Amino acid sequence: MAFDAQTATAWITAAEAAVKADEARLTSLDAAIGDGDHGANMARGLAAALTNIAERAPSTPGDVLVAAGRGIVAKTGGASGPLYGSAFRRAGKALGDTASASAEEVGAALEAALTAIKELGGANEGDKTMVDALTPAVAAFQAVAADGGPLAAAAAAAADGAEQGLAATVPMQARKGRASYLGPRSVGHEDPGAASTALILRALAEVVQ
Amino acid sequence: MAFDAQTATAWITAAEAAVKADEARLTSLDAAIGDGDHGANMARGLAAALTNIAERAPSTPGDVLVAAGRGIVAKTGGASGPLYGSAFRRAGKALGDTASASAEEVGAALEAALTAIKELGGANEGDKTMVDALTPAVAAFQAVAADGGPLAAAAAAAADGAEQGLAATVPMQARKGRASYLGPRSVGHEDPGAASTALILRALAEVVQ
Amino acid sequence: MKKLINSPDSVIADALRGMAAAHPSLAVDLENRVISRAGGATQGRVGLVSGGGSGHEPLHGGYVGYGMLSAAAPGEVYTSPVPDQILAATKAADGGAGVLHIVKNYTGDVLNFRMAAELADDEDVRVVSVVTNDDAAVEDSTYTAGRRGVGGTVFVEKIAGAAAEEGADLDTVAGIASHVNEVTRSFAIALHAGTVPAAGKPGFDLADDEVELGVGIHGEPGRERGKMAPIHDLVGYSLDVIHADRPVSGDVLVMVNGQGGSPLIELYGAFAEAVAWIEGHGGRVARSLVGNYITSLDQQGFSISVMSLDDDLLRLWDAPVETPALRWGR
Amino acid sequence: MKKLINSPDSVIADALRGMAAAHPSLAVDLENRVISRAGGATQGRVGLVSGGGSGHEPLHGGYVGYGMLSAAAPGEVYTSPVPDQILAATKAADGGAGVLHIVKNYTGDVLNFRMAAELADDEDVRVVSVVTNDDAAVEDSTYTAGRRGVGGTVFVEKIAGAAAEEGADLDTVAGIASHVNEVTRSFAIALHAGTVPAAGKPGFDLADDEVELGVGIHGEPGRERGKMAPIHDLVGYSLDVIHADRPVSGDVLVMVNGQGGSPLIELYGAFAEAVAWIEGHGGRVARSLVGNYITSLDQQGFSISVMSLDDDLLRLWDAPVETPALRWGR
Ligand SMILES: Nc1ncnc2c1ncn2[C@@H]1O[C@H](COP(=O)(O)OP(=O)(O)O)[C@@H](O)[C@H]1O
Ligand SMILES: Nc1ncnc2c1ncn2[C@@H]1O[C@H](COP(=O)(O)OP(=O)(O)O)[C@@H](O)[C@H]1O
Ligand SMILES: [Mg+2]
Ligand SMILES: [Mg+2]
Ligand SMILES: [Mg+2]
Ligand SMILES: [Mg+2]
Repeated sequence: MAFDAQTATAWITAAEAAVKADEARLTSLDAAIGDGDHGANMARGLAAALTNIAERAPSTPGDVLVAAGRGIVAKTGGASGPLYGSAFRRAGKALGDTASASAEEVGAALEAALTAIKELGGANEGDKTMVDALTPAVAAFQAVAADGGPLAAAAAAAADGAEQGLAATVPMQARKGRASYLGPRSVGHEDPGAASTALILRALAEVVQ
Repeated sequence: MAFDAQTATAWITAAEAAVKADEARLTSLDAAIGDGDHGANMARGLAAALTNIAERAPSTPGDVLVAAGRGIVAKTGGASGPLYGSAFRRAGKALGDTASASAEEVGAALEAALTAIKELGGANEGDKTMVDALTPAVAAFQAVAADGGPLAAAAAAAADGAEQGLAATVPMQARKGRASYLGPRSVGHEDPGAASTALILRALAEVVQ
Repeated sequence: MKKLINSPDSVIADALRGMAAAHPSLAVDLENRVISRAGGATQGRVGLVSGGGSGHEPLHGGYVGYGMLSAAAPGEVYTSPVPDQILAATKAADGGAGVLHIVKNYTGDVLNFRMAAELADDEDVRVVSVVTNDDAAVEDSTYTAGRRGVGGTVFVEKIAGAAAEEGADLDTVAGIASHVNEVTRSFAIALHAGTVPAAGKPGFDLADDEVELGVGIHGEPGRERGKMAPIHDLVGYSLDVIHADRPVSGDVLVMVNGQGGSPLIELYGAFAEAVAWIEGHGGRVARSLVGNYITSLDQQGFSISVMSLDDDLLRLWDAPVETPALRWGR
Repeated sequence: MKKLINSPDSVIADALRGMAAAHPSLAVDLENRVISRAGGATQGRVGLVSGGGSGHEPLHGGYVGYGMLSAAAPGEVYTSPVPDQILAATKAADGGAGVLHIVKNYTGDVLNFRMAAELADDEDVRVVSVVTNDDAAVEDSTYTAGRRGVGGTVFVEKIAGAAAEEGADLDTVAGIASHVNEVTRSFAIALHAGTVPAAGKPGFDLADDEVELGVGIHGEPGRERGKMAPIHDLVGYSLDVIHADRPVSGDVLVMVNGQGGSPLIELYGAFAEAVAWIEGHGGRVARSLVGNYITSLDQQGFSISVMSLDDDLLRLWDAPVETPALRWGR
């Protein structure tokens, strides 16, 4: 399966649905170590992404992701708005104007997303953020793609990687975002941003399956 | 037993102890149909009565009750402060400067107290106030005293009368005081002021027993 | 019960110490429990005294200052002050032109203020009393102690205070105070009762889907229990009661008041509904207050007070006021 | 959850309608969610913009007006505003002398304000940002996102606003804002968490004898849980933390702030304890605020902010201010 504008749109649509379905869980993760708005933020942000895509009707997968990112930045607020917004925008830009991206190109786009988040937020692996889900996801995706594996297999590996990364955030002490204010009390909980990253990558895997 | 300054002082002392012991009950009666302060008010007021008696060291029972009344007015606040304060003051004045009052004289003093409360507060029997406890108490006291009964018997009858009067307030709808704001919702509860009146008269019965 | 207090017994004394330290414009007599203006009574001006149980802050102490009260007598929590205390406030307020007592209609307040007025008379201070009773939730009949004085008291204190500051004589100031009370109606709904420190638990219990309709300011139950509803409906219910009692029309002053435990963001939302309701009924909200002005400890809920405005009342409302809780024009 | 709202989705929109109706001195752009001065930006003066999640009322919209903010951008509840919105506020604040962004130190606020500043730069509006981070509860290290901006933000807005009104240029105003932030420390304790409307339940649960020590302003848990204690001890604990971080001495400005659900009578009691503590440590409370100035919805608890005063800061603090929530001198 190719990653074209339609697939990219289907991805954002599926991600929005997944986040909406799990909004309460994301919120309660955030209530435990943050301020309890991550579910609402992501639901609002991805809905805005869809609206923006619908309004612009982009014809390339890159433009779909740029439109999604702009929608997210414009409506989400909070830490996740700029971070996810920039991530999608940079991923879209990385795809250039190709009408249909290969697995390797999608892998490069995901890597660009990760770089955007790290640059903007200054977080590294181990800081208990979305970076901890996205880093292993990107690595797993690229490993499959580098071996010539198909998009579906790469995306499935990425989703698994993100979920493992999410699980790995539980014992971490947060060093970025609101959870860092809790110091040692942040230990023992999943990071909400890592949880939404896992949902978004699982949505990709399901869409390209 | 005669009603002299020492007995009068013992009465106020016993009343204070009784109210203090039952402060929480008076408060919760008041919370149900009023504002939840009657226990604290009565405890503060009777403590002030005792202080005032101790300071003035009155030598007649009349002066003891006047001192109690002044102490109550000066420190209680709320509806019960002026009402009980005037009641004790008028009862004391009614005793004149006798050193030792007879049962009939004490009965007249209690009637003066009732009159003071009715004049000041404008309540009648059936309005669900302390008047509903004091009215049958005074009647019972005077009936025994008129028959030449001793102070102890009269006071015991008064205490019984007050307790019956208290019980009779349960089905009443309040027409005076805060409880009247509740309209029909005031039905089904004892009136807190009637409850404190019953305590005070029971204290008298025990002291002169 | 968790409260920011040392002990239930020390609440008033501690709060008065705090008020004294926070507001150099106030003189706080900790022994007599009287809050008055630091500069003393204004000679030749009518003095205004109010008071009542504590727990309604900023009422009344927070309204002592230029253009409003001369002195306040705070009682125990939800308990009217005592006569000697009110007398001391009256003397602190006396500038030789007599003193107005602004008394909320509760048996305890009325009786204690009446006793204080008699004591003042003994000391040759002329006192006139105005009893506020603006609560539309209570039937004003021989079957009740009459209507309660609630939010309208804030309007009475502000407007009568402005008249006194202008130099009106005692009877005139009292007349204006009565008039304000007459053209004001209030209604309140609670979501969760406040807790009297000495009692240690809320005045009443409500289920998650219940509200208490027509409550007063003392954590007492209301006339009936209702179902929780959107603020649009709760405000509509309140204004329907007010309107049925005294039609809301023309230019009005509206206060949407918090009971102490409801956040400002909710009060603004309630005010938006009130404005929509009033405009929908042909009235106009010419002036307003939104915030915690007459509270019931930490009770959650709101009250609405509506006063009909005329040119005189508007001028007196707009006149400068400088108190801890209400301040404009200087 | 019971709240005076129509629905969790409409809270901000409803509150903004209410603010617009309540305060003729404000211009409220309901679509862009920008609160600015009705008279527009003052030409030739530096504009001040702040913003952040809603739920902290009166912060920030209640501080828009003469001598304080030029415009505010309220986000969703506890969620920073978005770049376009901040840009709109920035344009509303621009009087040609540049705009100061006052940003509380949270990742979301910092990132969204940064993006807005870039957008403003594209439109040739000069923006300088000051990030407030006065919360002594949080370690300022590479192991955290840094300290949170809390109560000190109110001081920054007031004092920088006075400097701007005096005609100071953008760098000077920014310098003063940074200085205020540097000489201010805050600490907060909660008794009961507030409830985010969309979440429907309190941010954390506490037993009847527990308090949350070192909380922020978003219903987030604090650094540790402690035992409930008299207010004397809770205030002492708070001031010990502040003092250990930055010694409390000389003349200070003190704010005892309520978190939204604690009544004023308790805040005055807390303030009395703060004054006693500070005087016992040789300091002097020269100026103060006691009340709900930066809240966390209906959360119960308090915060204390202490700022070192010098002559300049005192003059700027005393300068006239005319906003819905802070007003004196005019
Ligand atoms: N500096 C950062 N870098 C990367 N991710 C971050 C950073 N700060 C926060 N996050 C992520 O954002 C998530 C919280 O997002 P959200 O709750 O929507 O915003 P906010 O913290 O402003 O309320 C965290 O769980 C974390 O994964
Ligand atoms: N007008 C009245 N006449 C007689 N008794 C009254 C009157 N009003 C109130 N009371 C009595 O006072 C009691 C309440 O006293 P208390 O709670 O101390 O004062 P408050 O009502 O001011 O809080 C009532 O239970 C009732 O018995
Ligand atoms: Mg969050
Ligand atoms: Mg009572
Ligand atoms: Mg009372
Ligand atoms: Mg947030």
